[in-house]
Amino acid sequence: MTSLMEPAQTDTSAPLAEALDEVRRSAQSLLADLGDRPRALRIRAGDVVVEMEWTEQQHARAGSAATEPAVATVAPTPPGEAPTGIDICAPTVGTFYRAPEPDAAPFVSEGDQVRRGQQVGIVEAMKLMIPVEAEADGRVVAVHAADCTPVEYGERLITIDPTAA
Amino acid sequence: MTSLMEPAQTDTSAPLAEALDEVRRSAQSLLADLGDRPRALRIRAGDVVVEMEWTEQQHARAGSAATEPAVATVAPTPPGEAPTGIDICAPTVGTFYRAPEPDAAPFVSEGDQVRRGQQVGIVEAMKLMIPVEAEADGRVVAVHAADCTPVEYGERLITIDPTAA
Amino acid sequence: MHTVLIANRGEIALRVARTCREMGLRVVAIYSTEDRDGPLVRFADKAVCVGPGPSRHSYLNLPAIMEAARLTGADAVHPGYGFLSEVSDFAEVCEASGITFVGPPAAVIDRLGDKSAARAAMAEAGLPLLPGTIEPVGDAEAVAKVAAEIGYPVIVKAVAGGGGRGMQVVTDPDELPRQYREIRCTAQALFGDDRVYVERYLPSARHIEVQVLCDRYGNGVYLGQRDCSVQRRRQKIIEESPPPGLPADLSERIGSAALQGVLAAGYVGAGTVEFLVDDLNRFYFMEVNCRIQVEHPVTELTYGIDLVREQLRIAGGERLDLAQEDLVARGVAIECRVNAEDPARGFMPTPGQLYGLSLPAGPFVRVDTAATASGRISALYDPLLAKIAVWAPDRPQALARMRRALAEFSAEGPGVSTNRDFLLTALDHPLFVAGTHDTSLISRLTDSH
Amino acid sequence: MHTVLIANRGEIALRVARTCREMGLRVVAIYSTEDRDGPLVRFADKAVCVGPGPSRHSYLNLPAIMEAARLTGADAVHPGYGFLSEVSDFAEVCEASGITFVGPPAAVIDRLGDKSAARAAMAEAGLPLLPGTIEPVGDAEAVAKVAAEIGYPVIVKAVAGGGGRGMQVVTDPDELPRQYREIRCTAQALFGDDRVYVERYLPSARHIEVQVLCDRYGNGVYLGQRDCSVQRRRQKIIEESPPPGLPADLSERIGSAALQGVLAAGYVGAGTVEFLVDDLNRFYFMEVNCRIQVEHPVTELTYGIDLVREQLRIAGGERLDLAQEDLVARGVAIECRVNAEDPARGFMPTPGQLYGLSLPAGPFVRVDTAATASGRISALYDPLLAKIAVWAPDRPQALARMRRALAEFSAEGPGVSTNRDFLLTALDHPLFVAGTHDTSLISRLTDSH
Repeated sequence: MTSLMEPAQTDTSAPLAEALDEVRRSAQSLLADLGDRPRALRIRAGDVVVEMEWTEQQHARAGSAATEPAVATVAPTPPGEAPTGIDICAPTVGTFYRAPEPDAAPFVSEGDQVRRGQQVGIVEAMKLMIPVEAEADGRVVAVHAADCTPVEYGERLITIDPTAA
Repeated sequence: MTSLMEPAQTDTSAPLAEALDEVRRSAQSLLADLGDRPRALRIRAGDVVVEMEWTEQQHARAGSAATEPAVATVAPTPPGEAPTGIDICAPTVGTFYRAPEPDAAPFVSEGDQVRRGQQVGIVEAMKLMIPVEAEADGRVVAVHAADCTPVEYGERLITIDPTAA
Repeated sequence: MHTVLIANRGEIALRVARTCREMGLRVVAIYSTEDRDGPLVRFADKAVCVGPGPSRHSYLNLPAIMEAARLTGADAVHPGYGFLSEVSDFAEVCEASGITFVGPPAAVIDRLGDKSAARAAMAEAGLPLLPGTIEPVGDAEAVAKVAAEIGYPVIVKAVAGGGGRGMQVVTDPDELPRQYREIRCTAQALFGDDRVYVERYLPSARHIEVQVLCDRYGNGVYLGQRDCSVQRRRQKIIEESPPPGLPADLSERIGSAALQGVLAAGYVGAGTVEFLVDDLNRFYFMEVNCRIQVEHPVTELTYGIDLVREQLRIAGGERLDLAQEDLVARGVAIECRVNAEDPARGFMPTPGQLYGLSLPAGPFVRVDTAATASGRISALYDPLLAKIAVWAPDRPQALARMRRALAEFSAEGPGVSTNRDFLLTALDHPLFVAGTHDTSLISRLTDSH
Repeated sequence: MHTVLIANRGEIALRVARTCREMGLRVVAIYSTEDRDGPLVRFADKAVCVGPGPSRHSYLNLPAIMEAARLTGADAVHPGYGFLSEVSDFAEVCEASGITFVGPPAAVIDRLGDKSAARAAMAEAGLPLLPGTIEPVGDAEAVAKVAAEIGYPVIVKAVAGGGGRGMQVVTDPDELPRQYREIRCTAQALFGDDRVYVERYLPSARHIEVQVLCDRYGNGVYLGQRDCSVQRRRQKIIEESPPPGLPADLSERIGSAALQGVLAAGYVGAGTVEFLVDDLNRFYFMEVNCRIQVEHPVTELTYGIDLVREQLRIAGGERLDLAQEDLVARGVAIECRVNAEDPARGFMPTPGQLYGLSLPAGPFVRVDTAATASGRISALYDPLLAKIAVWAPDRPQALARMRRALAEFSAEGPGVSTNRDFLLTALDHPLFVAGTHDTSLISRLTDSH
């Protein structure tokens, strides 16, 4: 067993029935939705923390390849997070363009195969056109930002599935 | 299999008991929904923490049998609590006397057998002598407050073991 | 004076403790089992559990509190507000035990606590009273006779009442006999004293009160007025200093009258003289509060004076070092009382365990609270969660600041709701914004809901 | 002006946001990925992530910040202190983009940011300078010549320096050549400008600074002085207003001189003119800070004026509505900067995750912080945890209050320590208590450790 049995905070106390319910429900739904068992699971919402671990053997039985991270931290993530893969994020604040010019075809669309370094979009910041490039070979599984919309630094623009390269 | 639930802090008030209940129910519900046993489970709500670990063998057994784990609820107790039994506490703020007058023998000492209603001390408050009486038959296992010392409301004075009646 | 026992709980106990600490005084806290985990127990130099949760066994348990004072070597007792603060027995027992009671002498509390006697004393000192009786009235017929003279509506008040409790408005002569019986029963139940008196009822006057400070040597000053017209169920929820639009000469007349009244009564310490001011700017004496008030921060913010420090200095036998002519108020201060209550259900208290608490901060915002993010709002005591006070150079800025501060406040817990949004609504009422509101403001809001 | 982008982080960003909210202005926050969970992101009407943790990629990332302003429709930018607040390019780009920069015009920042040019401008406006050079000195020989004239010790300062960075005291003529080379290297590395000048070094003077406010129409006022003599490693840790024992006529002369200087320089907005005052009460101009200062709360508390509000009003083109003769300070305000640092290890920052934070409260205590009980003190930024400011009618009460407030403060986290106890020790130093301390106070403390 690894050393993850540590409370994140010790400064508050409360029954938190509702919050606990929420955390338990999300743990259950998470585990139910998982095809395989993680080695560890930890959920925390405010003062409520749920952490779980599974043995190596169990993990090997339940899953296929143990390439998953050892500890899955379930942190607050934006709703609507679905496909796994490599996210291409905005390199700066600016306006995202999917196409090289207004009426041109988009650089990429869902389902397209891309090569590492291939341009997949543009972020315009202070009149500078900053190319956005694929960070790996793969297939475009999602385009998150609409054409011509403002994006902030680190905002997810496109997701690529590298296993589909 | 080891199973422990420990309060992170000492709080004997009702809400903590409720919280313990909630955490336990939450743990049971979580485990009931699992097809197999994790090796470790930890739930914490505010001051209440639930930690569970399963040994490899128990873990392997549990995989098929799917028995409910014995979840022990341990009520929070103040630190330094040694002997179990019935505590006789100060009925008010005042000065505790072990004996009826300065040079007399104490009402009771450790090892003495007492009957329910028997006087075991005095708390003097505003020149009023308030008798302290045993709440059950039993044997005195500890006298916590020294003679002629100030005590506050609810302070533990004497502990009686009712099983040794 | 070296060690002060604070015979109270919650925000006022913590507030008093802070000033004691600043003055180099040792702090003894008392607490009930319910408040065992409160911040005062941690803050104090010494904390003594005096009884179980219910007030009558702890914060009203005079023998236990006196015993706690004796055992901890306390040589002074600060009673805060509520609980034993205006119980003359407490002051008397302290005096008899050689312990300094931070408040007026027992005899003064006795006289001013009896509203009938207080009215007589203040009338004698030249303060205007509302038309009505000074002596208690013995039966419904006598009340009907007075009411016929002074005109309906009238208000029948318990002689032993105060702080908004023990009063009954009578609008309809036919209802008088029943209402008279009720208020006497209520008074008996609440105060153990069923005597009542009657006076004219002003449905929409302003509640204006004067803060006074008097030392043991017959010197006194007043620190302006507070407007406490915003009340729900006769409990103040928004207080302000100075009262908006109160003419300077009227302010001076009310202040001087109040000071004259309390000095004549032999008052010592910090006190408050409450008045009603009608739409013609006539003012009428209501009652004297022999304690520090909940809303004292607005006076502190405008005058820059720590009133609890003054209380302790006076109790310690020092002379007032404030001169009336040097007391100049600056700007405007407003306080909102954030309660754990549900305005939609008749302001019913909503006690419970908290799991989150955000308190406002920033320039010119003061928060008095004993609540903590993991604490519990007990059902056994007043549901006051926090007093939020702001200061600004002028009233529009003070209002904007209060809106901002309230917006920063939040308290979360199962079943816990607060009157925060209700306070924001009251602040935004056109009459409040204009500063022309009176005691009818909240009923205008609740009736329109 | 409708929407203000706050180009900063931490306590000052939150403090500016609060005033914006009170003034009805929309608040746009920018943040780095490191500050994603900070309170400003929650407080703001709109928050934009402008880059990763390191400042040069986020809070100093001018294009990203301008783009954030454009995308959110911000029509004004408040730069806070530090970061881009005194970068004239930022002011210039804002001006060019039609966005109001809350601060002086780019040209003024340029001139006053060059310490050599600032000295020339202030000397021309009649302000006394320390003996030394106005123009940069080109080689060690020239410095030696000046030093021989004005006497050792001298201080060699970077023309582009400021805020305690880029200076070297020379005591021994033999050390001068080496130290001269070092400070030029340092200046080049820190500011990209290796020009230096030389002036007499006063090892134990008082640091006295003047708060000024100037509108766009040539009107200006000064709001007294702050004493910032308590510094560790040339960074202020305790500030006070008014400076203890500063004679009224000297205060007026310094204030008038400062105002004259900035008005002559075409200053607009809130600014600070720093002086050294020697033991004969002679004062010497040091530098102008073209921003709101960290220590501005002590001035706000004594004058009852929201300086950020004045900044925003001035930036919006309004006229100053303050007259010098109406500006009267009341009482004494003291601020302590509580840093996450270890005084025992040379004030090394001690960043880390917090699991507990207790902030002081109560009458006349103000806390400016963006720290939260579950937050993290980032290693990437200034280790300032909280500014604790108190007000009282007099200095002894202010000191007692500050001791009480500091005692209420605590921050817990693995590896996190604070300078709280060090501050308490400094407050209790006989020289500080007497108000006769100077900039050598902290070295007295650390040397005796």
